[in-house]
Amino acid sequence: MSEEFIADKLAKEHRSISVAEFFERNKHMLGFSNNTKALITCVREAVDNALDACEDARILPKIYVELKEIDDEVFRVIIEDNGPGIKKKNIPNIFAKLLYGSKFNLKQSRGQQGIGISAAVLYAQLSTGRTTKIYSRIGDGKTHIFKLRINVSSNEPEILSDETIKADGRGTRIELTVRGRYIKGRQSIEEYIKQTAIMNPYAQVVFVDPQGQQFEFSRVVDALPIEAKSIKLHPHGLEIGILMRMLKNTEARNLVLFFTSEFSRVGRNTAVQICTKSGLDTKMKPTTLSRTDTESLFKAIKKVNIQAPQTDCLSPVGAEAIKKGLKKEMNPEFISVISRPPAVYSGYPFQIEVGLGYGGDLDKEGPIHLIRYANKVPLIYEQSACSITRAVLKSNWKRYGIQQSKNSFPTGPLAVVIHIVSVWVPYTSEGKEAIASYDDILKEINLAIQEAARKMKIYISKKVKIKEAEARKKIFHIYCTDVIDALANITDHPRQKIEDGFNALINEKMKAFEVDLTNAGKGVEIQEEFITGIKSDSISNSEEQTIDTEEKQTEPIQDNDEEVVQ
Amino acid sequence: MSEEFIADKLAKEHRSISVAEFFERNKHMLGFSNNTKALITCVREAVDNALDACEDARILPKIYVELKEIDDEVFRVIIEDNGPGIKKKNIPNIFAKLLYGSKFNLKQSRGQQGIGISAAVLYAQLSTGRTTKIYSRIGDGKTHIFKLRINVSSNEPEILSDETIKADGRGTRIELTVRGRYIKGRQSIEEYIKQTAIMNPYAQVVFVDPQGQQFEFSRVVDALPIEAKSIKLHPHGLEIGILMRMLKNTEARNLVLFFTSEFSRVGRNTAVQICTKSGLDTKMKPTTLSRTDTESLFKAIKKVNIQAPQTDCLSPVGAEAIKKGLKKEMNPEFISVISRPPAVYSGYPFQIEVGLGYGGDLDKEGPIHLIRYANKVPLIYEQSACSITRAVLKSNWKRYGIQQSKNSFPTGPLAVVIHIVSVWVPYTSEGKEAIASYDDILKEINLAIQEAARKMKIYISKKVKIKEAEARKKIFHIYCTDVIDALANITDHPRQKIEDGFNALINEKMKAFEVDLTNAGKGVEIQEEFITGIKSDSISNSEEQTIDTEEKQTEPIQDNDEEVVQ
Amino acid sequence: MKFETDEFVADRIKKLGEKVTTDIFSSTSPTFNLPVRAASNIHYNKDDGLLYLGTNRSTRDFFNFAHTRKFMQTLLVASKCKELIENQKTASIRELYYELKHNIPGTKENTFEGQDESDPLIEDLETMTDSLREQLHLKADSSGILFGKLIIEDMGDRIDCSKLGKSGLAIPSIVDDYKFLQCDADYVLVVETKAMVDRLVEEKFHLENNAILVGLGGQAARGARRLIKLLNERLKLPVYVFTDGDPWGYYIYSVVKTGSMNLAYESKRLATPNCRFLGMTMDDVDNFSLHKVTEHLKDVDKKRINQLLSYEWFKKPHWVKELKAMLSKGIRIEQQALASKSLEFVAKEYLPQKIAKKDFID
Amino acid sequence: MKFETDEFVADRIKKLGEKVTTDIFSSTSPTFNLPVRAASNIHYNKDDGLLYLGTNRSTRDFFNFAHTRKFMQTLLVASKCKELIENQKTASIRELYYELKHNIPGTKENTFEGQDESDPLIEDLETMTDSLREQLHLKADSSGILFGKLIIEDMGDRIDCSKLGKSGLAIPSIVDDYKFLQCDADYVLVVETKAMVDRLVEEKFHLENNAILVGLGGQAARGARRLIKLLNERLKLPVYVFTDGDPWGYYIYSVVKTGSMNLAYESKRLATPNCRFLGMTMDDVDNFSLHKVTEHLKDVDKKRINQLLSYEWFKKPHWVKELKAMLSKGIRIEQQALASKSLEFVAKEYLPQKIAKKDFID
Repeated sequence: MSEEFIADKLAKEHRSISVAEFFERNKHMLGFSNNTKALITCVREAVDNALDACEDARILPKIYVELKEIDDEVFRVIIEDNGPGIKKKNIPNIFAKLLYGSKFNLKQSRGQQGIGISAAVLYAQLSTGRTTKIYSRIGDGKTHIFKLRINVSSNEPEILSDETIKADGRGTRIELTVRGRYIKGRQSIEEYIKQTAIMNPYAQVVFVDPQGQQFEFSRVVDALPIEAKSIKLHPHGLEIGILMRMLKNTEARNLVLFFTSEFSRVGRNTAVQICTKSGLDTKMKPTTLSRTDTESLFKAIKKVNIQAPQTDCLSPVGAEAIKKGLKKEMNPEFISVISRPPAVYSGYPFQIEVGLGYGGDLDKEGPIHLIRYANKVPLIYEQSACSITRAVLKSNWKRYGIQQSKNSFPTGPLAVVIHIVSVWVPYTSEGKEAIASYDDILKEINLAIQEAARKMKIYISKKVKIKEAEARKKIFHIYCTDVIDALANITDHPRQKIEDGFNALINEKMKAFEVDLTNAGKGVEIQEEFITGIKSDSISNSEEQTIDTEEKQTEPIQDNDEEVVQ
Repeated sequence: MSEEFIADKLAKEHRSISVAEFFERNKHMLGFSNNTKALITCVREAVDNALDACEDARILPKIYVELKEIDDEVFRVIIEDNGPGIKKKNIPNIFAKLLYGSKFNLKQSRGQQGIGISAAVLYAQLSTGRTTKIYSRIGDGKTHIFKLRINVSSNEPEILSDETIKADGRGTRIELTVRGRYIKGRQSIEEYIKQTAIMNPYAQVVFVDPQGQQFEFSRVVDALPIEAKSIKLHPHGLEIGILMRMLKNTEARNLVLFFTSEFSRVGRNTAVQICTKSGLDTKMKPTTLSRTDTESLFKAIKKVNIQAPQTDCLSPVGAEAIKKGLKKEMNPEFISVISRPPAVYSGYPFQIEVGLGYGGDLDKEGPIHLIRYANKVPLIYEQSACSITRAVLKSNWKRYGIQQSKNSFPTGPLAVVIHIVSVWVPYTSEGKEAIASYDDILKEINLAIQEAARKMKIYISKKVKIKEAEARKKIFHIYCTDVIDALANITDHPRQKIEDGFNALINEKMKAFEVDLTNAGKGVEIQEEFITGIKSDSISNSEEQTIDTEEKQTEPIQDNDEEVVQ
Repeated sequence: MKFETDEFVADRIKKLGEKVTTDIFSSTSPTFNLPVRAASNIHYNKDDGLLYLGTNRSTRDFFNFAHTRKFMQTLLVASKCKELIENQKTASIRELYYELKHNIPGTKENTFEGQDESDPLIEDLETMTDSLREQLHLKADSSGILFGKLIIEDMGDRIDCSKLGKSGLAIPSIVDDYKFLQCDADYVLVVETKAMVDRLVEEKFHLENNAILVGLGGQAARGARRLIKLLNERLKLPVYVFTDGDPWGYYIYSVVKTGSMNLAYESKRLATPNCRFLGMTMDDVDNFSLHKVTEHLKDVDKKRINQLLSYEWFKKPHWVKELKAMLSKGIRIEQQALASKSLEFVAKEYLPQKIAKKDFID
Repeated sequence: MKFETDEFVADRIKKLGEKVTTDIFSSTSPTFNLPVRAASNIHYNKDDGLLYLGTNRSTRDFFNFAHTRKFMQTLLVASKCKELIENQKTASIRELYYELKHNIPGTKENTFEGQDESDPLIEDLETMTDSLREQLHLKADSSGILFGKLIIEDMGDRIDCSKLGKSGLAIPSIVDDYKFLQCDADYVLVVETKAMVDRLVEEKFHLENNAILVGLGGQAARGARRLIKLLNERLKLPVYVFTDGDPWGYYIYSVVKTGSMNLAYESKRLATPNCRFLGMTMDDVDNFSLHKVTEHLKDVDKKRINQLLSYEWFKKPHWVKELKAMLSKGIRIEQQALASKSLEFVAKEYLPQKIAKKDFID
């Protein structure tokens, strides 16, 4: 009896907690592990939401971000957009209930978890006790103003006030009060916004920092990227547990209808094939399948050849737009951007875009500037854990004229931006900061880097050649005097005669070199050529102009750089 | 009107999802990011639960773990314990509802999140579609057998069958079917169980691997560690959001009662002091405080000196038990364990235990064997992100006779086990694999390493000395012949006379060295001395026996190792 | 100083200049054409046992950006050598460097930044004018010492090399002008280390055995090599070489005998192809019981042995056997290890015995 | 070979042995007591301008594990030196090593594994017996060359050093037995590089200026240092030192003048405290317009300069000024850089001018 007592006693202590309470205790899981990171996470969630809202509504985004330090390490965070606004009745749930949102379907968007902005609200009330204020205008001449908090025990919104005033226009504004620390530098909010501006050049962003200084990130592209469409699940991205639930919940009367209606890329023929392979009748009612039936079906799906998922669900930024973004924010002298065609990993479509910016305003010293993006959002933390970083490290940058020690970060005036878009970005962890290593993804990143770097190499070689040609000009004049003196001493010719002869010869030769130089000089305009998208044929042609050749003997015991004639 | 339409349209797409669905989509957040890690996570969650249950019920644990590969990369995972069992009515919720459990109070236990075992059940049904089988006996002669799954949409248990049979005894058994990959080596299940056995030497663990091979990890300590008590929150670990909720929900009639009843270490005086500092009336009803009142109160708490939290809530393993665990699993020749007194970070009590095992069966080559523990659970992944690892890297191991290149992992036959126990272990991320860097924690780890390593150094020096003494024995005989020849050549003494005299002298000196050697020889038993816990005084004494002294001149331009006499 | 070759060499230098001016006046790129001095262009001639440069040639072109500076430097060296010859002066190669070093107007550059820039050009000029460095009035670093029954006339002085006590004659860089007035020696013994020469002088080996001792002090300097050649050629003295029993000693022998790779174009004038190797050998270790005083081969020794094995002029059965024995035993033996028997041993037993038995390697 | 000191030195060695046997027979640990030869125990005596060993002594104890091997080796060296003296032989220090090297029975060890084990023990024995290495019948490596109006008797040979052409006298390791038969020279010019001596000989500087030229070839060997000392002491010739204008050249001067740190216990017998430094100096660079042919200081040069500045015997105002000028200009100047003026310049202008003006540093 005493034994039973133990289990009884222990039983009493069991209880259930809400998801809000769980994340309140585990706020590090959502990016609030310290004051610095928490502040940037709040800004990020709100900006992501704003950009997503504008894009969904096909509105060119205009975002206002402001930070005020209202107490020691306490910040008011204000983000306002010109998006569609939010219907009054949805406002409390969207901002003050975890796991509520618009983002649970298979569609490329910045948020994937449906948890970001309400997590920021949760963090605000936990760290400062303050409520969050929401302003929303949907264009009906009214502005709805809510003061909200989350009831942690129930994960339900608590409305502290709800006011409506007259106002024109459209958009959403959020005011959070959070504990945080504002820093400058590599992992700062300023840097995050700058990086956002590069990959979202169709957005106008204004940022007012805690000192009141205003930064404008202008719009340089006047069209939104193509719209991302929702798609249905592709059978190759399916897990058996999901299949079971779909079979149970479907309204389809038989298996063929089930497959053709619930999945992407499954036509009647494919559906029949799956049924045949699994030994099930095509007319079976999905809800009646046993567990073993389901397992057979699942195995059959993996064996049947199914067309790759359609890719109109992807909304890449595009080479031209990325060029403009890089140009305005980093001002390199040369830019090369590759937007790869869509590809597929585990049944999910994705696409890689790589931009390289070289020279210009970029730091000549130190490691290159790597910026990683997923669905247009810069990834700020966990760089070393990210497969994008790994792909950059493993690339042979030396081959492209960039210094690199083995397996370490290249150095030089280079910015590398790498963007993955996908309906389902495979992050390694909850922080949404590092991309997991899928072979298909790594391969695409490598191809894009190679393609972009080849173009850059041509530019760098050309630049080196121009420098050389200019140096050459001087060299002959520098060395001829001593040669003439020596010849006058060795031979019986008068010095003046030798000098005149030599100068005539040099002038003649120089003319030939001038021509070379002019040709090489064309390279000076390459920057513009690339930026305006001229074909690379004309460039690889001019690369073949070799100006002088040097051959080295093997095994030299003396230096011996002359050309060898047998 | 078209504008409003956008917001309307977008609004329709909003919906709420359950926490189960959230984690189904984000299974990497809970340790199921790949097949290898998923398998080990399932075993770990079940074993942690089993050990916690036994300890809560004060039962010496006996755990059975079995893995069977029933299909390609599909495993049946069976974990059975001799714990108290679970009351029938609680079984479905405990195993098939996320965020339900006994672990939400402030108490040292292996699980902290109340999410582990049901996450394993969720992963099982997602990856294989299979239900999970639970057997529970609470000692009333009955065994309850449940087949369970989680309804993902509602996060509620679904009971597929529920059977009761007769059976004696007590305990819980779980059978999961999961997709997974079984590996050998450093991050394997076998290694995890071995490491568990080191820090839980009072548990008996039997493990049957997928090949059917059985491993026994025996019980070498017959008493459980002292019981961990629940404590109330200490005011220094408080966040303002929590304070607001506590004020709102408390039954205390006034602020003084609120503080004294809801917090740890707050007496009447302290409570009054807090109220005074915050300018609030001690008699105020907690539920009536305004936001600004609460903020004042919160600031006042941080300013008032409050006694450190009580530490009987901690249940360290203890130096003796760790020694026995290390001895049985690693069999080093020397062990030194330090169990530091409890300390506090951010209002949470914690305690550090460090064990060093040297020599014996340990690898002479390669990096040392570092094993990290939190609340008796080995931490397998994310070693490099962990502050324990950082503390080990920063320690000056050379000083203690262990080879180490600057800031890298030491090498040699050394096992380092480091254990942190706390009511709230500060993990860096959701994976429960790496400890965050708190200065207070780092300091304690460093102190413990230093203390343990100092003892080890004495042992290593002693060992070196014994070897030297043995070499010495031979040396004099080796070199005396040449000395005698030379002396016979230089002086007028007959060779025989010198030889006899020298041999007599050597024999005499050797006797003195024999004595030294015998003394030094005591070191051979040090292993036992330390392991059976003899005081270190006797050892540091013998360390001071210097057998010969060498003094180096500064700035030697010639070698010059003779003793200097002015 | 004046040499017989002066006129010929000065003319060669002038021709070189004429070639360049002709290029200039005919509006073609001024170039030099010169033999390649790389390992790939060095050949061993089995017939006369000497190393020669092959026929590969390269072109140095003023208008090839990569050659311009070196082109200028080559002419500066040629011009200075012509001056030295005309003024009857000689200069060390370091002096030459300093004489030619000056700032190039309008730049921060010097005509030469270091001696490593001028030294190879001297070798180029030697090959292009087909003359010895010494004939260009340039001196290499000298080293080497001589004892023995030989009377030399040097700059008008009569030097009796058997009357120089234990001090000896320092061998200068230029010896072509030596006149051998009288020689009562039977052979020349070339010795790797000066310390071993000291030992032999202390034991009066040179006087008792009618030997001319030439101490090298490591690798043979050009002056010493030329002197050995002259003693062999003019006085018809046989030459025996006595070095350490290791790849470094053997290579010293091969340089004296065959010529060096660096100066392959001068083998004819510097090498003594009929000289013989006396020791130390691996057989010596066994025959004279020297096992205890051998030294272990280091990695660098082994590497050098394998290099020698790859050279054509070491591909003679006895040398291959010798080098392979060294590798398989893992040892080398020094001249001075003979002291372990007794100090006199080398002079009283080892050398007389080896020479009497004609126990030489070719 | 026989020296006057032989009896005295042999007796000192015997006393050393007696000390040890006495220890043994009286059942105490056998020990040697010897001066510490470390920088910390080297002192500069301002009065006579020499380096000396201080009074710090250390004890070498057979029964101290760390000393046992070295104790044995010390006695082996002592024993062999006694033998050399008795047999009237001399040996190079490498020969000594080989003579003493043998396997220790029952081990894989040798009595000496390398010459680096025996060399320091020779120095120990020198200090313990208060005698020069040469008096122990040991020879150091020799190097150095001599020209000039000096007639020497060496081993019974009469050598006229003005009649050695451009070859010259090689200076041996042991010169104490030289007899100076006749000297028509006015001073001794010690020259750092042999190439510079060649230049001066070509210009007949020694004959026209009545100078004895001593070429060192880098750091001065013991034989050359002793010879300079003897020329100064016995023939009362002033000594001028002519080195490169860099810390390495200046240290060569200081060793000739003051003694070396390694051999501080022999300064009295090897150093020539009244010699003078002639050049090159930083002032020379300005006075003779040599800016174009200076070389840039490397890090290792700068480090060495700072070391010299820390030595007491360099703490004289003119040396501090000189070294600091070098640092601040960041340059050094070589002897042979004078060739940039003309080859004759050093012999016809630089040296005569400096000597006439007595433009020396002390």
